[in-house]
Amino acid sequence: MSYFGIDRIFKVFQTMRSYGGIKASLYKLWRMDSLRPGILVGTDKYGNQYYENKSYFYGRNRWIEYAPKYGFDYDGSQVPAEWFGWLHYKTDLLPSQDPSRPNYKWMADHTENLSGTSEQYVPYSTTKPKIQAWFCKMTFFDGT
Amino acid sequence: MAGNLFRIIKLTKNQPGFLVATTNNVSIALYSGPPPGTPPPQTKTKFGPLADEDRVFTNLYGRHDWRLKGAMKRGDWYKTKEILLKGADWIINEVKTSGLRGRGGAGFPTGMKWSFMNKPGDGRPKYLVVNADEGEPGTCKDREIMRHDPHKLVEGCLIAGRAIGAKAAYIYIRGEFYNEASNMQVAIAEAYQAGFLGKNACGSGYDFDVFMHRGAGAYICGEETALIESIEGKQGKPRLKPPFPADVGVFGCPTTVNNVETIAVSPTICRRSGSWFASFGRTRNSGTKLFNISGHVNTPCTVEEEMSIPLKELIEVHGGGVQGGWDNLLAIIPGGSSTPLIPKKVCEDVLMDFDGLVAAQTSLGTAAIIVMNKQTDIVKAIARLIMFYKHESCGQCTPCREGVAWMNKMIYRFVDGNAKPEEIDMLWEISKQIEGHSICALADGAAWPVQGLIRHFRPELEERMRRFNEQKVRASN
Amino acid sequence: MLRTTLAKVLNGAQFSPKNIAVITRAASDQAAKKPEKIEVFIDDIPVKVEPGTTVLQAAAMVGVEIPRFCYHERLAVAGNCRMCLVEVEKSPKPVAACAMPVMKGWRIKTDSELTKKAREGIMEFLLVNHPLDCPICDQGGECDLQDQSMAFGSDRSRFTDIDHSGKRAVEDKDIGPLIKTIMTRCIHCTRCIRFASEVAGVDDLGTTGRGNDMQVGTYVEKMFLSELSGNVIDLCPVGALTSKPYSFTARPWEIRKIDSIDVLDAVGSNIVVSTRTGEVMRIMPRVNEEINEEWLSDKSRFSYDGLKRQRLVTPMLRDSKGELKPVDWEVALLTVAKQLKNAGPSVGAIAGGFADAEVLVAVKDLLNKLGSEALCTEHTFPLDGSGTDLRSSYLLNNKIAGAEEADFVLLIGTNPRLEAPLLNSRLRKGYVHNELEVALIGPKVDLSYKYVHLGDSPSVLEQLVNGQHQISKKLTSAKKPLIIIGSEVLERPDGGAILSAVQKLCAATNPQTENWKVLNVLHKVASQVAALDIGYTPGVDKIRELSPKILLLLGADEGSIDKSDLSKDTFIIYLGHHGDNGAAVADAILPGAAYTEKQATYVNTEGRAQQTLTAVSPPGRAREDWKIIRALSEIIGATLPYDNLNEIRNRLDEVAPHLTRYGTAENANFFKQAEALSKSVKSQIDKTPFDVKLKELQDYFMTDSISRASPTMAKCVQAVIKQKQSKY
Amino acid sequence: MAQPLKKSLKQVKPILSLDKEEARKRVLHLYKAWFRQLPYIVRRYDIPKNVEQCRSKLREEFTKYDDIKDVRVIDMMIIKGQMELKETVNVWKQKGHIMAYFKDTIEPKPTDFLSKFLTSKD
Repeated sequence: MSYFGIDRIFKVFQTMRSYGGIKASLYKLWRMDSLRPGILVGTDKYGNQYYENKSYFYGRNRWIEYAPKYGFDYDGSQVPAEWFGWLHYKTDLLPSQDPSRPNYKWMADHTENLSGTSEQYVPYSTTKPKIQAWFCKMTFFDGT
Repeated sequence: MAGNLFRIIKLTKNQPGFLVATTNNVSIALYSGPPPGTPPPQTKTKFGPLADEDRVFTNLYGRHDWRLKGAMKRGDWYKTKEILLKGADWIINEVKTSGLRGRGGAGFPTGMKWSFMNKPGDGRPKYLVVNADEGEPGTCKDREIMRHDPHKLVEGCLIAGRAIGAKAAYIYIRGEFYNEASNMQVAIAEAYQAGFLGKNACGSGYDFDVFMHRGAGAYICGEETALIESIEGKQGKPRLKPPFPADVGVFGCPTTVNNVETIAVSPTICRRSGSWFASFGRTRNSGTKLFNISGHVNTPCTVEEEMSIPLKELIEVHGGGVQGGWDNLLAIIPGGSSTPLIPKKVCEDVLMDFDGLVAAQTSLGTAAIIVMNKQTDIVKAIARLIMFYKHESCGQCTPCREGVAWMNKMIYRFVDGNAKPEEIDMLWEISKQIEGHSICALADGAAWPVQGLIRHFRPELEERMRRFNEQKVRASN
Repeated sequence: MLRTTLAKVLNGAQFSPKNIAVITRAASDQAAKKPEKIEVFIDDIPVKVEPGTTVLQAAAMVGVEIPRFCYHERLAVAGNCRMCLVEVEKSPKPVAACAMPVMKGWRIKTDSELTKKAREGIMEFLLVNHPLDCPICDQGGECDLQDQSMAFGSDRSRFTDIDHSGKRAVEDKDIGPLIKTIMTRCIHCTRCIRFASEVAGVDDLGTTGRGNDMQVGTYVEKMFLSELSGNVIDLCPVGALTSKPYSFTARPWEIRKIDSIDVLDAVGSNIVVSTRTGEVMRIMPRVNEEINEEWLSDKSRFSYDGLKRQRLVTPMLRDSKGELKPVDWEVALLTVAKQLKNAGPSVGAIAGGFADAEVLVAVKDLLNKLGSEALCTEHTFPLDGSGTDLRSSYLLNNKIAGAEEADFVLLIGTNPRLEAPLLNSRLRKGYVHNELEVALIGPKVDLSYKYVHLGDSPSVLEQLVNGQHQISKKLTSAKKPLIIIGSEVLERPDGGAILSAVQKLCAATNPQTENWKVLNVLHKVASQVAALDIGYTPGVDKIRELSPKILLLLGADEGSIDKSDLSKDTFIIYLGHHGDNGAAVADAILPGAAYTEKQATYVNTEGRAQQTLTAVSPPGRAREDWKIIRALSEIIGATLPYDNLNEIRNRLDEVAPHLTRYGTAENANFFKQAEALSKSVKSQIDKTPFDVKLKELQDYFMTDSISRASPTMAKCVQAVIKQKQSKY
Repeated sequence: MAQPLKKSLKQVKPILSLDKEEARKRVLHLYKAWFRQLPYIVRRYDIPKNVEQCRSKLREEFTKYDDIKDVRVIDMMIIKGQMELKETVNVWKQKGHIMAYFKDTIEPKPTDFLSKFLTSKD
């Protein structure tokens, strides 16, 4: 069977089934440029799903499916720190399985990189301007 | 003199007919003898001790009544009116004849000083200021006069005032002299009551007032211009000269500042003639003088003696000799703390007058002799004097303000020997940098004791430094 | 005390054959009457000098500069630093060159071994207790001690005591918000003390303690507050007194210096503006013997930080909500031009205190082209009699420098100490050195010298005119009488009658000197004389009458006109550099340049035209004032015929030629005619007592839009109030 | 002395052309060479100008110097022009260098008062 590649056709169907039908599969293909069957290993709190398929070659066998809310505006900075290590093969332990991960109350929430958007960080000058301009303090013509 | 010549030249231009007569007159004045005011030539070779009848200050020790009655009994206020009526020129000539030199320390001829005041007036009143701010360590002659013979001073004020044409005299007395100021005030009041002062003083038709001004105890106020400032109510800081007080003095008017002793002897000079006074002492150092002997002598005292008396004789006769004998003598400061000290070998034959002490690289000053025998820590003694000058410096001009404080720091290290031998030369140089660079003479007075010490006791200083360093080396081992 | 002693000393100088050390200008003038010069030799160069010249002055004549710390030519001689010691042949001791008058035939050696040694010694002593903190000292680079120790000091130190007891340290003193003290650096030259007591007339500074513990200070914990206090910073030869606002901001070698003119009062003091990186760092006086000598008043010196705050940097227009919104120049000019076109000839202009002659003439030309004559100045001046047609009736005719020669001065309704501090310093100089007598009609104020207060009632003036007052005789017998009338009393409704009375009074005096002008008017603002010269109508009554549709405010911030005086729909244009009262009521704001940012002409109260130079460029989108008017004129279609500074200066020259003769004060004439015309004034003087706005020091600091914006000036006011509450 | 000097001044060593006519030929030659290359230049450098605009610019660059009469100067400019051409055709230059001929980014200095005022340039 494998000789004729029929198993691959099966696999395609299997994958499409796991995605929930042809329509859903085509949408995924459109969004992510690939269709890959995999095991869902975890979901982070932003809704990103992490998959693994050990049958793929090392380096391609872990991937992320960004949360639907991002639409087509997904990018790598949306991966939170705790999943980053697993996704980039720094560790094989999933965040939930790693006891040595620090978890403190003060740790800030993950923020994605906002460069290029209106909310981007812009450095500002802390030196006083040489000239301080005058701005009108709401004086109406009739003096009120 | 220049004025006379000028007048002659002017006359020749205008009235050639008078030329011969005028020049003749002048030549007569020049060749008929020495001009008035020239002291008689020197004849004496031995000086002192002074005979009792030649003493000016007959109540120096307060054994008699100091008030008007007693003073008149001793001859004060005797024929003062006649002296006044003889006029200013006569008085000045008499003082010039006497060869009296200022008794405050600098020794400027008094007659000449007074004659500066006899220029044609410009409407400003003239003043006589009597410097009774006797603050020099070792000196205590003026206070004796003021507490035991105040009428001599009051009368002297009147006569000196007449000589310079002053309207009033200010006696600036040191703040610490409380009893002396009281006595002076009483004496002035008595003189006023007796009609000797005030309007028509002594019936001579001459108006003269005497005021007392008590200082606040600053040594620098004994400097004449600082004293003037202090009388005016300002900080006692010396003024620049010129203008000299004879031009711009107290309250901007011509002023003569004289020491108490100078003023107090002037009535006697007028009464007993200048040539009598000039008969004491060597030429240019004539007269009698109050000497203060203090320190390591058996009987410290103030005594009136003839000028040019040998120092050794003065100490032996009046001071009762040095404690532990003459051979125990280390050094003597001959004229108050500001004069350089002289070691024993110089003391043997030095004469106590202006010229004699200048020859010994020191100065007569106020004739306050401070005797130090061999028990004295000479470096510490001089250091203490520098500390005094540092404390009394007015702080106005740089060399004195900064230099004396620096010298004080250094010499206190020298006391312990905590210095390098090179620093002795440095101290010498610093004292030379101070001397003669300041507004008044206080800085000079501070520099001289150091110079005297280095001049005569350099081996002593080097020895101390050697010992100190040895000790330090020993301590570090 | 100072006065009597000095006066007597000077008398002595006249009579005594020996010469006197206190050589003031007045004294040397007197000595000049007896010529017969004496010859002395400075380093073998012969020089003939007046008797009474000091060694230092004689050396200066042949170009030999003798080092000095305490000596200052405008202050009394102290002679206490001893730096100027020089050798005189045949004199055993070196003499202090600053105090010693030369004698005939003296051979002075300024370069001999003795002189050099003396200088080196003094330098060493000065440095014994001077801290080695030049790297952090604000005086570094312009320090006399630094320079002279390089030139005359020793090349090595032998201050071994640094290892034992170290140097003296002195606690710093708080003497106000302007002067920073680092008293350890003081070398006790007493220049500041002498300045305070002689020039400023505030005897607050002095020395306490003596010897090495002597300190310069204020005796008690007190601030040194005077309208001239900043000058001690310039006088201090070391870094003991430095400028507080300037401290640690710039170094002298980084600074660019531009000569300019001060406009904060009507005196027109000459200044140097120091700038770095396009920012004004400090303002210092420039020597001009005819105006400010080398002093500068505190407001002129320290209010420069007001130039950096509350600035108008962009054109603004009032939007429909009544809020001023920044706009581009195109929009602003087009909007204003539209309004102007609609208004036709119903246009008025009010010139404020900082308006320069260029913009004044440009506005006048523009309005005339539009058919309007409603050109007014903010400050009133009586129009009765000759009014402003004859210059003689509104100038300080006898000049500022002339004030010190007077022998009797009558001040009417003015407080020169605060209105023109440098004129007052001249009067004080006359008082101290020249036996000047001063009388004042007006509120009793502290003039820093004694004067006869004649009360503040106008009836005194009437009595004087009738010759019935007790002081009348003095006035008529004075050889050099001066009558200085403040512009403030002339702003009263009865100003014409007052001026006419003063004219009569002047006619009654008998000055004995040729070209001596008795009548003097003291203005308070820098623009007034130029505006009147160009032909502006003083006072805003004309605007009130006309109620124009468009009102142009040329930096008019004093609130002389109220919105209630105008009709509701009057469009107000404000052209100026500071957001102040004027900008707040404006419908359109056109940002102009301040006096440090433009090359502009100002005429001071004595009628002297002077020009400021551009020290920094105008901030943001601000432009030079006259260029704004020129641009506006082009958009309206009534183009003014000048494109650059030269062309507008030519136009100025056409209007009034003296406006471009910089540095010279054009004399007024037609005194007789002015007086004759004044007789035609029939109105009566009111009974209201004369008043002045600036009575005490705290009123002085914040008087105009620049000084009101200055934090330093605000601190000064606070300091004065605080000082008032303290027990000293 | 003056005569030989004048002569020597006249008889200078020619650079390329011996007379005016030859120089003129060379100029025209250069012009043609540039003209032919223009379409390729536009394509290779991908400049936002079409061939027509480049031709007018070429003409402008040449006519700019039409008042020059000295043969030696003309020769020198011909050499320079050839160098330019070679550098351009071999793409030794970059896009900016070509666009520099058009001076698109250089604003002309304001000359009248109002534009000077608005641009704050004096």
